[in-house]
Amino acid sequence: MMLELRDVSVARGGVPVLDGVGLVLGPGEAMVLRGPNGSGKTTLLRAVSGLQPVLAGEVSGAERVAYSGHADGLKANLSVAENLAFWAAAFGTRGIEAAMEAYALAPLSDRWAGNLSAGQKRRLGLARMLVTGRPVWVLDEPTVSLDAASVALFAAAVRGHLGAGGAALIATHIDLGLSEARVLDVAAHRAMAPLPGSDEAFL
Amino acid sequence: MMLELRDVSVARGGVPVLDGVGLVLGPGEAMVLRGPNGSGKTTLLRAVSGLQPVLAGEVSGAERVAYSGHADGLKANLSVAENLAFWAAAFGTRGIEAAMEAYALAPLSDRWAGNLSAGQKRRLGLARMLVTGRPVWVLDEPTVSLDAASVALFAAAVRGHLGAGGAALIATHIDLGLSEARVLDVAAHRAMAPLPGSDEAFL
Amino acid sequence: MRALLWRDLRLAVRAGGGFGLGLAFFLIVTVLVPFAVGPQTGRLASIAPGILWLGALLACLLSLDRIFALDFEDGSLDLLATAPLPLEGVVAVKALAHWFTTGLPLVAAAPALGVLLSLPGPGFFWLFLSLLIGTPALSVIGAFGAALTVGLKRGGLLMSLLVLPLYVPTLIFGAEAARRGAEGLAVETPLMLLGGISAGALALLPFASAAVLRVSLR
Amino acid sequence: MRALLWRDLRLAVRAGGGFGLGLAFFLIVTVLVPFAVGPQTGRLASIAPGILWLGALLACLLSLDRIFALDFEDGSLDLLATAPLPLEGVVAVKALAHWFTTGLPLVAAAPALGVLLSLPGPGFFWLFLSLLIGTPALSVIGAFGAALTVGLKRGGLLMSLLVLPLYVPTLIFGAEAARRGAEGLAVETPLMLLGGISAGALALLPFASAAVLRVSLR
Amino acid sequence: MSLWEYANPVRFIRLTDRVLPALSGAAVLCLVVGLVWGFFFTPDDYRQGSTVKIIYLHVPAALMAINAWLMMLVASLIWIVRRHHVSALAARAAAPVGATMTVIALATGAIWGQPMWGTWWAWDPRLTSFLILFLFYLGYMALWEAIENDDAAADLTSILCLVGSVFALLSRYAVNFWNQGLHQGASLSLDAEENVADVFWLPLLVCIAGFVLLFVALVFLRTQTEIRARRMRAILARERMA
Amino acid sequence: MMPDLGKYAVTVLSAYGVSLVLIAALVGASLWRARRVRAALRKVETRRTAR
Ligand code: HEM
Ligand SMILES: Nc1ncnc2c1ncn2[C@@H]1O[C@H](COP(=O)(O)OP(=O)(O)OP(=O)(O)O)[C@@H](O)[C@H]1O
Ligand SMILES: Nc1ncnc2c1ncn2[C@@H]1O[C@H](COP(=O)(O)OP(=O)(O)OP(=O)(O)O)[C@@H](O)[C@H]1O
Ligand SMILES: [Mg+2]
Ligand SMILES: [Mg+2]
Repeated sequence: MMLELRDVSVARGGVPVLDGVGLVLGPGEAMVLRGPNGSGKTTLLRAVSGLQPVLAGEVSGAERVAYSGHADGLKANLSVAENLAFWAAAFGTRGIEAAMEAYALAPLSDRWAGNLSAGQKRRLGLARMLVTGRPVWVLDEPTVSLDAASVALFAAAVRGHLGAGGAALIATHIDLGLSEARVLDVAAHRAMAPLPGSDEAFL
Repeated sequence: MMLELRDVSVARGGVPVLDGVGLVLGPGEAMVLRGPNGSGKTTLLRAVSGLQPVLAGEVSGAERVAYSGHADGLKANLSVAENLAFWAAAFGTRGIEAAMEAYALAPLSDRWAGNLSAGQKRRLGLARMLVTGRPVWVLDEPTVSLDAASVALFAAAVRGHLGAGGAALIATHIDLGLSEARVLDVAAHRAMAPLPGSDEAFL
Repeated sequence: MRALLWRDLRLAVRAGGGFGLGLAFFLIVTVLVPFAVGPQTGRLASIAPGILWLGALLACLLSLDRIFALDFEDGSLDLLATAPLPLEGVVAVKALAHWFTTGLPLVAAAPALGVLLSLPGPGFFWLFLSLLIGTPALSVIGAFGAALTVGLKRGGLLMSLLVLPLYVPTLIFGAEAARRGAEGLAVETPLMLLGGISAGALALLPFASAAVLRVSLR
Repeated sequence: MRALLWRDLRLAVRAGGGFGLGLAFFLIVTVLVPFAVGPQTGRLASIAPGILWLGALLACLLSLDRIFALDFEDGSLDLLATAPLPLEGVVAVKALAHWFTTGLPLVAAAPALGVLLSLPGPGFFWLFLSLLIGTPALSVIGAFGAALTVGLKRGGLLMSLLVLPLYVPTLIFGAEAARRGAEGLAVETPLMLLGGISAGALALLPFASAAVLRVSLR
Repeated sequence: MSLWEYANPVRFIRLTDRVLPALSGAAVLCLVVGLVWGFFFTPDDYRQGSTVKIIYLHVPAALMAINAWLMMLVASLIWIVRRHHVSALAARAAAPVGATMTVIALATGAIWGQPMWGTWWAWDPRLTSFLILFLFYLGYMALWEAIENDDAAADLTSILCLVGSVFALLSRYAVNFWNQGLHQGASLSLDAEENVADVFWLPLLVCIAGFVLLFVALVFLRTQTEIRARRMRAILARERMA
Repeated sequence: MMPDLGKYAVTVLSAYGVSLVLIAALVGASLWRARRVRAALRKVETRRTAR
């Protein structure tokens, strides 16, 4: 078991958005989060990664998570290779060639990250996951701005990761071509009743 | 004829990216730009909107264009309604209700734009097009982060715009559900030969 | 145009009270000066007009920092440039909003801070007047600098660097007027020159700033 | 950790020369002072150590502005917080990088600028030494302020407001040491107190800053 | 029932509602008695003339300026350690009161200084450290205003309060080191020879009591307001969710 | 009735004036905001219980 959520509730801006979310991801498993805009996917993923506390319930495995959000965390003034090398060092791994390869970044390697097109930036952001060395990938709308070829690269990278015993939790609105992934619709967990939130005392 | 490009070449960061692009959009017509990441769609759209000069060729109708790029131009500290009202005032139109309606923003109207989810922000950015009153919409990957319902709202808004005699030029990687739109693949116009660019004098 | 002014004022007031912050910075710099140069009243009095002018200038400069940068980052500037507003007008309105939210409060507060630095009696009026005439120039010159550095990461400091030399004439005449006033000398000449600089900057710089903005947006 | 230091140094050097900008700001402020307070040598000499300290402090403050903000905006801070680096270490390293790129050049340049303000002969060494001891404290205190305001729009000025009062003790002891040095008096006590502040701030503030960052990222 | 029990917002409001009328009545009574006594029925000082009458405002305001910060410090600690919302909100509520007291102390001091020292302002250590305290109040309030999320704001401001207290203390010593003062020593100590004479002393005590009561009453009232505002935000947020 | 303040009349009176105005402003602002928030909360609560 790589990641487990037991009866998790999360809030954003003081408002509970999701309630009673439970899921288990074993090695080699992927799960896709679905749900309309504003339903709380981003919030859940941030909580899973330990960036924000959960209101209730438990997350185990947060320390195994590599997170990738709506923003890519790129430095406009570093080259593509430098950006990737930094994250490799920060996560204590080495070797960025495989990651550059996987997302066809080699031709861009000397370009400054700030001078990439939207989709190229995204590819670089995704390549970062490969150098973290973390077994659980948590991805928030990873394929935004990607063309079909890049989506295929992404699907291949995820498959490779799963094949190597990793796990992935992916929020998305579009089809990723990952037929083996289970689907969790967060709309079913929409928080209705007042929860023991941070402002519970005031209700 | 609302927008016409004749043999347009554009460059980004001093490097020519597209060459010999021609297109004509009449009232009620929509065109979808396709092409892999980094092929120059954003660059072309910025040139069409008059934000950057073309290297060669001619654009007519730039003054009729309302542009929406990768960034939404929202102020985090203004409410949804205030953001929209500002753009209406800047473009000299009035009445934001129709736009709020079209993108189901009414329930969010008092929220600060900074506190919206990614898809909600995008919806607000798209609603801005409706208050510009401009006949030609130039949209760069408009449906990024949108869920299926919102994509349908978007398609309906575009149809409405076309039906009212407008035109639209849309760069996208995914299917928008606009079957009537013509498609232009910019990959076919990739700039190969060195063009008479700004650094021509040095070649 | 009016909508833009309103929006900028509203943003300044809302964004964590951006409104009073220039003022607070001015206050703090003034307070720090005696800690730095020592508490002797005579010494403080002799440098008071100059330091107050310098403090006002720095407060102006810092708050100017992101006059266009925020709009650039979130894409609003692209959209404003394609809106049916003349870019010259946009620049002028943004400079005006900046003056309302920063320059004007500074002018009003300067006499009160003069007390802290033992500014001599007659100096108060002239300090006030010279700041009132000079700060609009600071805002438009600053808007020009902000336009030059829009889109550069860490543009803030670079902007300071570009703008400070441009501020020199304003500072010289403004501080000279305040100093002469404090010492009871004639102030007409520097005040008139200061007025000339303000008028000239207001009339011409918006055009330069708009041209620069167009290039930065490409 | 080392990678982070390298990255920050490299970014500082690259980003439109962020490296030299603090220095340039320092230079310009120093140059503006005579314009503001008038050119009399005696008056300038008497305020020189204080003004140089104040200038260094402001240069430090301004360049500190976006120490975390840039990383927050582009999402790096989220990623750093999930990386296997202790956040306290991240804060300390970032403050260190800031000191290398801003504090150290300021220290080196201050004596040269002393000449411009006719700093008396013995003052040079003590100015240098007091800045060398004091600027690390400025960097860590500033990092704390930057952590408090990360994620706030227009955080820059608010940060100044929060940080400047915290700078008071450092400034007083630092400027006092430099002033006494320039006047040929004993400097041991203020220098030792300054050292104490620096050491204390270095030892404790990174923990406060990391706690604050964790809250801001939520 | 332990003291922590009152940290429940509802119970806090109920309790303070009960004591507020008496408290504000006592505050007004003390203030009126003390100030009228001091202003109309005390003699002039042989050196300072009628300006001694300023002491009835100046000293209580100065004391409350410091005590308000101490109260905020304690409340911040309680928030950090026990996470009682009321204490965070009480700290927030006290800040403007403390800041106003600081301004009163500064203003009356400045007005007093004009005839006594011949200047509105001197960089005396006591005066200077008050100015710094005022800056801390400003920063603290500005930070509260700038952050939207209430809990995050409480966390950040309480850490600022802690760190700020340390630096305020440091500043106090630094300022002492930097400049010798003109200001009166503490003459409220009971043993000193040059104690303020009883004629000034008694009304001053009444005024101090009045300021303390006023402070407590205002903090109670403002904390109630903050609680209500917070409750309203919470309810509205829920409604938005539904 | 008015005590003789001598040459310091302006000083003393302005000190009292400034302080009392500041206190009044503080108390007034606190009461005003208290009343406003209380009313707003009541409105919200009645709306909530009405449903
Ligand atoms: C503007 C600035 C001033 C500030 C911030 C200030 C601050 C203070 C403070 C904090 C105290 C209470 C100290 C204590 O009780 O230990 C105090 C007391 C006092 N102040 Fe001031 N003061 C100022 C100006 C003045 C001036 C100009 C005078 C008169 C000449 C004055 C006369 C007194 C007296 C007589 C006391 C009572 C002494 C005592 O409590 O033992 N103050 N002031
Ligand atoms: N910073 C914030 N402060 C307060 N509320 C927020 C903030 N960000 C998002 N929200 C709100 O919290 C809810 C959940 O947002 P979240 O970003 O988790 O949605 P999401 O499922 O990721 O949506 P999307 O598909 O649009 O990205 C939404 O209703 C949103 O409006
Ligand atoms: N600021 C810039 N400076 C220099 N080159 C740039 C800059 N932005 C983009 N480029 C380069 O210009 C080319 C065209 O980029 P453009 O953004 O137009 O592509 P795009 O078709 O919009 O791609 P995407 O689908 O990824 O958004 C790319 O090769 C890109 O790397
Ligand atoms: Mg999301
Ligand atoms: Mg693009």
